Amino acid sequence: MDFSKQFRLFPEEASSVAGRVDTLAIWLFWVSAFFTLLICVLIVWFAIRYRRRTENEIPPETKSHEWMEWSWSAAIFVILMVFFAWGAKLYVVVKKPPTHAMEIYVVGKQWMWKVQHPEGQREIDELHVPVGRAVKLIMTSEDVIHDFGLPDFRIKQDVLPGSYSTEWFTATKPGEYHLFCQEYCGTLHSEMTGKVVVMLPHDYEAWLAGTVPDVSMVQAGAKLFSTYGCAQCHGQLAPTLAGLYGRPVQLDNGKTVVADENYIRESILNPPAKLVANYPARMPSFRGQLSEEQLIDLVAYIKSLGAAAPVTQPVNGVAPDAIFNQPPAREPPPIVPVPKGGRR
Amino acid sequence: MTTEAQHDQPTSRTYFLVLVGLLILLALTVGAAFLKIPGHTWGMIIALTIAFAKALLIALYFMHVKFSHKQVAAFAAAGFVWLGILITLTASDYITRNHPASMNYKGEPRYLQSDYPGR
Amino acid sequence: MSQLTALEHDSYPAEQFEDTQQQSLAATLGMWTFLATEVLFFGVLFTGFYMYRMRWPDAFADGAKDLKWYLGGINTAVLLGSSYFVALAVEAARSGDRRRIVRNLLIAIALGVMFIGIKFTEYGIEYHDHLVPSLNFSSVSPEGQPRATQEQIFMTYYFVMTGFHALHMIVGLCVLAVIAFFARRGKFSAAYHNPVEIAGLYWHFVDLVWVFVFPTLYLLRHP
Amino acid sequence: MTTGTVPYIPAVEVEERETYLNVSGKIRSWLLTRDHKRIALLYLISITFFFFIGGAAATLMRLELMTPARDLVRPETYNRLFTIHGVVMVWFFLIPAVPTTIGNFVIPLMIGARDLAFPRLNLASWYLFVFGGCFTVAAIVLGGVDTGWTFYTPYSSVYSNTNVVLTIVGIFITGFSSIFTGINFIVTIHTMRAPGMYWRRLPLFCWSLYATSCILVLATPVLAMTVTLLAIERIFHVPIFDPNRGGDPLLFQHLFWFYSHPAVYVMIVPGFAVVSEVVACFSRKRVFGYWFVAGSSIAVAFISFLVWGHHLFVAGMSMYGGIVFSFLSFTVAVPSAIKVFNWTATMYNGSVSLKTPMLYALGFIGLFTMGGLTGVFLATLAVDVHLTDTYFIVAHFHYIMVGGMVTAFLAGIHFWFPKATGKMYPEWAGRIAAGLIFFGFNLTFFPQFILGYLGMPRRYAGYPEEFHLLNVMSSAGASILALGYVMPLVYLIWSIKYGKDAGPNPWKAMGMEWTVPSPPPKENFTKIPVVTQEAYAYHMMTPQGGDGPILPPAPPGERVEGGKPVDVEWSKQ
Repeated sequence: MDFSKQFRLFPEEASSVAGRVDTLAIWLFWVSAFFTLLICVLIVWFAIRYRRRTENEIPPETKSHEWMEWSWSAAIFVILMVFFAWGAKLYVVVKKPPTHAMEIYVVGKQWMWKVQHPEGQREIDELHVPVGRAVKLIMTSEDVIHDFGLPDFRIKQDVLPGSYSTEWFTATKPGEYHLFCQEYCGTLHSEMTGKVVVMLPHDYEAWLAGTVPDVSMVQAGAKLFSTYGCAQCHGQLAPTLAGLYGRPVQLDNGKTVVADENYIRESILNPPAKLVANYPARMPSFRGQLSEEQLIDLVAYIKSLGAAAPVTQPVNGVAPDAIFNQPPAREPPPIVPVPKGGRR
Repeated sequence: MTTEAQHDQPTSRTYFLVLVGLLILLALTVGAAFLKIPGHTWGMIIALTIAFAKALLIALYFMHVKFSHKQVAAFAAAGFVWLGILITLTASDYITRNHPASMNYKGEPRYLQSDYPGR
Repeated sequence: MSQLTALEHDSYPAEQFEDTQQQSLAATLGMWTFLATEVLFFGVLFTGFYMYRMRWPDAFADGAKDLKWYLGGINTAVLLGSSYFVALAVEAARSGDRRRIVRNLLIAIALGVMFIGIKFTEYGIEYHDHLVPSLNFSSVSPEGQPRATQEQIFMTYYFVMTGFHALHMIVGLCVLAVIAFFARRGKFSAAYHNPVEIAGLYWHFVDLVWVFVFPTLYLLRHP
Repeated sequence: MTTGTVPYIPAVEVEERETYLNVSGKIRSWLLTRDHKRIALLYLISITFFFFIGGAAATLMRLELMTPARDLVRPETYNRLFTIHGVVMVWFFLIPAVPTTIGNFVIPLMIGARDLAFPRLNLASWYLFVFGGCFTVAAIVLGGVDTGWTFYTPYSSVYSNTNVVLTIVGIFITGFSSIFTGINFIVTIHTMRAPGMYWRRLPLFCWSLYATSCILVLATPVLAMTVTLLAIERIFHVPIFDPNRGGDPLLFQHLFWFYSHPAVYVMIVPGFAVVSEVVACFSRKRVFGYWFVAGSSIAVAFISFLVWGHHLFVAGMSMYGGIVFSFLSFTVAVPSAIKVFNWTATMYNGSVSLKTPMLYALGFIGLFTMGGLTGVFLATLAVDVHLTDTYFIVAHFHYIMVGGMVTAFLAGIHFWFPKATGKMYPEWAGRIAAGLIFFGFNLTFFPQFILGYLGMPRRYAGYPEEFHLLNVMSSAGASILALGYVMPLVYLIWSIKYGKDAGPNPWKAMGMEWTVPSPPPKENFTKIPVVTQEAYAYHMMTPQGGDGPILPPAPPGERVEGGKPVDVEWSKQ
């Protein structure tokens, strides 16, 4: 038994938010400790000071005071609100990924984690990331609810079947950290663990180079795109997908949606009756034909077909043709896109 | 229940008027369903408002809430108030959820199209 | 139930109560508390239904169009009518008019049975239209219109909501029948008619639930 | 001596007197009884049985967790163990514990009634409880169930191949038992109070049980329907929560926690009830801030319905929803704090006697304070993201459930044991058991706070090496705790036969249940008493009091208030 490890009170602070969460938790601890001790000391003190001395002792009557009740209620409320505001503010930071984060896809299934890097590296129950770079995980599940929990980074997020959930972190210390599935998912739930390996940037580059990548996600997606004959329609009979990602899309029923990962996924699995205004509904559903991993390849490919220009105006006033009548993207772009965003 | 309450008891005539009122409301709600009302929210609001009106008539007259002690009214209302809590707070999540029925860039709920395998 | 009522009558007020007023107030409050639980029992279905409706508005609107709104409408009228007659029966009980209790209750029961009959006819039509999830739900309607996958959720809610409502109806019919039987035997009087009122409350409540079920399922026809 | 209505009966005569216990000894008369006191004992026997089933599962789990490896039981067995532990402890012990045993026994006595409003319904509740319990036990015997007590979809509705439906049927039936108990208590407290027992004179025990009943009545149907939907999806394969066909697994979580969070307060508010009585009695003081303690029970019950979303902070719920629910969750801490402060203030300037029930009650205050304050950690959004689904959660809710509720339950059992049986238990044994439980409990669960902050996930059959030491401590504590729980079982049963006679009021407590002989007669009160004073008038006790406090007899003009005669019916409402 390694006793130095056994007597820790805090896990490693290995991400940019870990220290901030710990600070908040330590403040909570001291306030809690103060009140616990206050109550315990009062109880012990009263029990001794006012102990029953004779069996027939009748203590004097005490009146209760409303001002006391109201004032301690108010004091408690104020203290609580400080922590509410602090916690909520930090929660927004923990929840909202920065826009420049590099994106890694995660698929959970009973009972393993499948990780896919944009460059094509696939990992099982392991996640290699560079230190100091914001990483956004786009996660889904093939079966039941899982949870991608990283205690050393102070984050966790349930991974739901049927939709993508996201989680982000910036690792600050090279090393190996626990990855736990933290939502009960069946028989081998307790073995659905892994590790996150945080590496110095050059080590990470070496790791990327050293592992034999399959084709990149974009390439794999492009291959699927042609295998399933998507290009036969998209571009002429169906809207082109170039520049689709991140854009608002005008639908036939007058509604507008933004094409994000979840929208693209839904459009593949549940091709809408009238996806885009002025196009007929002819696309079949691909539910059951594509695995979650193939889906994320396709999503990555469609995302690679040109990043969205910043939207300054709603599309409602713009003719769909102006947005979509572009040459069909029959060929995948030849180069693997460099992950967006810089180092921190 | 008490003797004084007995004096206010509704007569057969009151009951009949209530029934007529209920049937008129029924006709109204069916009629409203066939109007072309823009947006699904308004149709829902109209239908549910009429339903509440009907429920109120039934509770107040047929179920004698109007003629009973106010405690009975409180008991009758409690269930609906709590159902209101359940629906409101659950909807607070569904309306603002990031995925999959999420918001568009203007903060309006996004309506996903359903899956029509036949087309 | 029958034995309980008889016993209640024989020792009225029951031994734990001081007087009849106390017993009657307790019974009324008890029934209303139970009805509050019933509101939430059905409320779960309404909550789920409206959340999913926000999510799949078009599939749910199509679902509403696939139902026969006129059958639902007729059933609403039938049920409101039966509620009216139960109200009359309660009024008769207050004045101790035994024959009027029985007559009104029998009309109410007849209307209730009619409701169940129409409801099951409707189930038959839905089976015929291939609308029953996991049994014969088809993605194409008999008229050749495509149906969304999510319409199955609508139909599931339809069957669960109307099914639980029908279950409550059947229980209510049994209760009314027992009350009518005892009324005929002369168990109730102007001084003792609490069971009639309690049974009436239950029946009106079943009506009240339907008042919400009907527009929710049948009338929200626009996405 | 008391209200002028109940004759004083010296202890010597107790043997010959007819009590609710010896009125008939036949099994049949017990199984068909409508006496709330007998039904309370039937419940007590049943929940004790379930407590030891749940405890056995916990013991096996703690044994498995002695070592990091998964060596004692296989993971699938471990999953069944924690599910059984959760299901049995939550629905078959914690929720019914205080209301159906102590509540059933003392509420009619406290408010001066002959019985609950619906005695037959009360017996039916017990039968439903046992019937539901049979289904759950059958589910365990036929191979168990492995979904966790929370039954999250789609695991429970599509993937698990264990006895989910059978367990759900058991919970559904038991749910109706809870609802009926709740209806019974609400109506009883509204309509059965003795003349003069106005709301402002109602013992705090009844206030808390009233709040509990409101939760039971308004939350339990939601659970019943939610698990029914789950069973329908599982049996008929229709889509309701299944994400593959457009369903949303989070809908289940919303509905489930709309019930289950208030259910947590069903477990703890009756604990408040017991502690208010015990602290007042053993401090010989009126409870400090009566209206605030009473009102905070109601407030807790109400707010408990607004906070369920804090179980979904990382589940994929909307971020805005998370912030709303976090705010609401913080507000529930205020009424809880009011209670703790008021109990402590009650002891001030009192005459404090550390008898066994008081030891438990004081232990409750400390442990509940810790459980509540760690709850504040979990309401704080960013910290919750780190702590949820770890052992921190496990420790937190065991501080509330076990440190709080079970301790309060034992306080109540020891407090009213002399009333129910007419016998005293050995005080030394009670104190040793209380000490063992307090020590064993803290040793078991305090290390789990640290484990949780270190990141050890809950529901894990094995764990990394670095968590070993703290887990060993926890398991060691659990064995002490187990010993502590077996002790009362032994000496209380022993005392029923060999204990000293208690007399009607061994603690010199106020409250109408202490004015009747112990054990009480079948009809509780030969004549319904008239209440003339507040619930905790300890300062009005006579100093030389022979066998108990003296309640002044009712003056004939008592029913006249402010010059106007008070209508008896309205005063009851």
